[in-house]
Amino acid sequence: MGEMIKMVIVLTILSSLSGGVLAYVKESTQERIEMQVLQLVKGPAIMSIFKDATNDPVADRFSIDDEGTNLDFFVAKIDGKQMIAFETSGKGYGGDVGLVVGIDTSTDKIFGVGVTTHSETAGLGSKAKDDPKFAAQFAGVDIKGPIQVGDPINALSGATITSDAVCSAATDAGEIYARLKPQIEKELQAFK
Amino acid sequence: MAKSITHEFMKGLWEEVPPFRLVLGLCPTLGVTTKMQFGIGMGLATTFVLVCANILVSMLRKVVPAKVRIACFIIIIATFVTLVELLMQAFAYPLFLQLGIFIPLIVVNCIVLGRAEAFASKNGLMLSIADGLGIGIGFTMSLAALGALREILGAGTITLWEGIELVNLVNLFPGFQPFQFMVQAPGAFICLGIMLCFMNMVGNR
Amino acid sequence: MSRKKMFIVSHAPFWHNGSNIQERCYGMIWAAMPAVALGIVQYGLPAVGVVCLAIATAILAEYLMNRATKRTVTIADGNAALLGLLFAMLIPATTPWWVVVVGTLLTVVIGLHVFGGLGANPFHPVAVSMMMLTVSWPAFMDFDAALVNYELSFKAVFPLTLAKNLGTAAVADFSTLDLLLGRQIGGIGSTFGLGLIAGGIYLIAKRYIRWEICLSFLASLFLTALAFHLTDPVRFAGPMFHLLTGYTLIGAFFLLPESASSPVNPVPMLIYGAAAGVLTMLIRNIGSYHDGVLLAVLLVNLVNPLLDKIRPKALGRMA
Amino acid sequence: MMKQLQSQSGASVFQYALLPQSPLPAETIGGNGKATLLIEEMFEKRSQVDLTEGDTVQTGQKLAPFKTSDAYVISSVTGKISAIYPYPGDFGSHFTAVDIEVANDEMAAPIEDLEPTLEVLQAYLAEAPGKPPLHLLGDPDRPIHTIVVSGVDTDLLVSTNQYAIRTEIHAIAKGIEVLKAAAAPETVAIAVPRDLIAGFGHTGADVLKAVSPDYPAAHPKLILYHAFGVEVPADKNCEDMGYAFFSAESVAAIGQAYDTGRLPIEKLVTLIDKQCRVKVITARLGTPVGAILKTAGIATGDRDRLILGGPMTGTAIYDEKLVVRADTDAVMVQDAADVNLVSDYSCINCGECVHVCPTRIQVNMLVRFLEAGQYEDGAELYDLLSCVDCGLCSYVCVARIPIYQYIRLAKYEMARVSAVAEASDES
Repeated sequence: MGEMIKMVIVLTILSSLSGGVLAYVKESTQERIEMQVLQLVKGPAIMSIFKDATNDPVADRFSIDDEGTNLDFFVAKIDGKQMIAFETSGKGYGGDVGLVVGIDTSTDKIFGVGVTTHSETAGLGSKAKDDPKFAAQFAGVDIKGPIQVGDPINALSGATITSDAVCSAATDAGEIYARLKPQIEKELQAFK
Repeated sequence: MAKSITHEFMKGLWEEVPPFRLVLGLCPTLGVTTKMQFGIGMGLATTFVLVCANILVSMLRKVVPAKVRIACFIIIIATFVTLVELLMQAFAYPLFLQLGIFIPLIVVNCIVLGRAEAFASKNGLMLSIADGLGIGIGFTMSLAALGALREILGAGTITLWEGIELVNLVNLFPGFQPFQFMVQAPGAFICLGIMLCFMNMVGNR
Repeated sequence: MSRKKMFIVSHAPFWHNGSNIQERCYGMIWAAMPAVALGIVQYGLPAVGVVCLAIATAILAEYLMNRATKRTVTIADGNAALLGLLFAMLIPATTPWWVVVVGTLLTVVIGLHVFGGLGANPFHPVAVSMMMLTVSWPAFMDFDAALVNYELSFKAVFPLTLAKNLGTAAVADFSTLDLLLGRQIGGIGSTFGLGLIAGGIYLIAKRYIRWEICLSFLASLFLTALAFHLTDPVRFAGPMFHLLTGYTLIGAFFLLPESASSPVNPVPMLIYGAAAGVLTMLIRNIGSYHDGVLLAVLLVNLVNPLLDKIRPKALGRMA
Repeated sequence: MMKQLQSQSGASVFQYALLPQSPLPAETIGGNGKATLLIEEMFEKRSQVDLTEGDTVQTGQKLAPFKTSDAYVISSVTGKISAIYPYPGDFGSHFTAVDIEVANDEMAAPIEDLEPTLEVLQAYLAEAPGKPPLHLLGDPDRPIHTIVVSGVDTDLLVSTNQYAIRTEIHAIAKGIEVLKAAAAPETVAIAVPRDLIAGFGHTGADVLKAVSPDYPAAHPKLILYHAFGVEVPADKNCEDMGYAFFSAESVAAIGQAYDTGRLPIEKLVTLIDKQCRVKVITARLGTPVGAILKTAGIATGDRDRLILGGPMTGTAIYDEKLVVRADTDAVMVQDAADVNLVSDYSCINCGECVHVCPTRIQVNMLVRFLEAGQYEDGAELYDLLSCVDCGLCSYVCVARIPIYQYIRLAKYEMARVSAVAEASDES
């Protein structure tokens, strides 16, 4: 009986210590982690889309509540025009493929896209991120139109599934953009 | 046999180097070694967990009842792994992105649990630290070596840390075409096989 | 009393039908000759260079591995030369020398010797190395890019790429006769349909390969291609086209029936060939690679040990 | 010659050669100078045996010298014993050899009247030419219901039984009569080559079975399977199923003994020369092989192969002094140029052995186990014990692996191990 109690006590103490330590660390690193994610994941993709921005798109951002999820929108100014960018994802070969889609709000056309996170095969699917030619195909495509492999996007050779994932992420972005356009325009006034 | 701290530390570097001699911990060994830097990162994370877990297990070895010792070890290890994961996200986020699922998987790495069960739960604090450190560094070196081999063959570079390239064959020889097969999953098996073969050849002398 | 005579004492049986590995390997090399000859005629000296380099490297690699593993040196049995030749037959004539060398080394060392040498290889060594090269240096394995500088008397586009990207209409001008006569681009020895079929018939007649595997492979490939073609005649090319393009014929007669990696009983042989045929067509028509023969060969090689479990009941084996 | 045999049958499967319809009478050969008789008993020390050097023996005399054992041999010559010594046989068997200097004047040993009973048969005819398996009869634990007189030879080119069934049909009929009287089997069957099936109505056998000319259809298990429709389980023998196989020659020898009242001492031997020409001769048991070859005019040289038995299953011997025994059906000489050697290749999985195997064994898999010494697994998983020892797998092996030798070694080892295990169980 005594051993039983000892087991319970030891396990309880260990578990609660473990929980406490983790909760503290989680709490204290949360903010830093969010910053890291912004800077290191979305940041490069956003900066690659808005190379010529006159402001700092990562800093100038707002968020809109879309059916329960919080979406971050990044605002860039290029040649006096306002652009926005936000992240969507599509189902790839090795998991979700994250995609930042930059949209020119004046023309409703895609300004550029950039892959953020992915776990695609190195050398095949990973080209979606590494090969600028693939991303460049999206520039100028109408955000409303269906964005599919074959037309107007040519698939990466040997990585059909990844190409599909990127296209479906872009299509999703189009739907979200259409749905939230009034709210986006309202928020954009603040950055004029 | 009197156990010396130096001996416990040194054995992990050659005699019992985990992936090649004990053939343990193969999942991360095969999974993350596409670049040397990932191998080093993974090795350091594992070393951290290994040393911390060894310290705690060794300290608590008299307190923990035998029947629930595995459960206790797992709690201890899992705590440190989650800690490493959070810290990595906060301070080495790009590495965390690359290592991905393999960081949480350190929990089930048989090296960590194996050292806790086989060594730390039976030995004193200093010996356990030495053991954890030795095995951890051996593991890191093995992963780094495998990563370097795969990277130099498969990508033509050797990356010590993000942005620090030791060798870049593509720059040295403009016509160099890396053997990309080696950075893919089957290449990992072949490289590991070749390294095991050489380890055995050298070891059997 | 004269000196005692010295007799040779050995075990039964005292007769042997005279077959040996050397004869088999050289037989296969001879069978490959017509196809290689056409490749050399079409692509000239570079093709000769590739073939010679591959064979030489293969023999050297075999010698070094024999020495390294402390075994009898077996370069004379022709197996290494055969592997080098088969490898050279699959690659374009313009392949850079170092790709040929690396590919041949992979064939002999990784494909064959790390598994224990002749007879112990679970996969066809050439298929293994070809897939490694395709993954690593797709640019050199792309026939369109590799053969762009050749002035050929026929359409210099790899038929399977055309069929995959543009559908049936684009390959309409490849007539069956053209394909049979090797009027298509491809590997040095993989395009000459008639030559490969002649070689295959020779091999079957000499019993070096088994007709069950070749025929079931070709038949199932034909039927699968036909089924695809009937479902969508615009997108999927016809069965005769698939039968005579890419690595189909060289796969049927030289890669699939390789003895160590293929089954030995009739029923498993039929399943083995048929599975390879279906897989090839699935990869060609809906997969991402243009030609699926090599992958199909590797996949069925993998299933071979399981197929070998299907066997007749031995005499006297009770339930 | 091998190629010729092959081209005759088309594929790599052999057919047994048939003798011409009226074969030449067998020449009698041998008996000059010396004979060696072998007794199936281990010779450990001199005091064991009643015989000594210098004793005289007579033709037809029964030598049963052991105090502890019934093992015996029938002397085939008259003369003086010159040596008695231990003699190791193949597969770990032991014999006692008795050398006899042959005297010039032959004397036949007197013999009591032979009654057609099992005891008399076993006491006098167990070592008769053809070696009748008389020990199988009369075992209450393993009753024999059918005696099969086999007029076919199990190995290629060997024609001994075929010759016996053609020329000694009356002796065979008498032998069958004796066996029926002594052992009272339910049935006596006679198996003959399919081409010779006409003309065997008067042998006294109840059943006549035709045997296919395809090698190795004459193996007892295969005769049972194809002609009788009985499948013998792999770990059992024909006698376990109630069938005893007697060679035609041995039945003829029994018949001859009862007809003439003398114990038979002459053995039919098929001589196969370097060109694979076949001749059936008779020779006294115990005649050295060298003497037979000399008389028949077959020359031997260094690096030739001298084989007791046929080309597929025989045993190569090292000395011309080895003698003809009751079960030596053939003596074959192979020229040095025709000697094949094995190679050190491993199996290339070509499947030839599997295609040629008459019992459908997966030889390609089996040989992997046997090479590794895993005999038990080989028997359990890949039917080692189904093998009928025909040697065809080795004959067709492209990698020239000594498969048949592996199989024989495996069977021998398994039998030895299980015998040791049984002995230790009993003690």
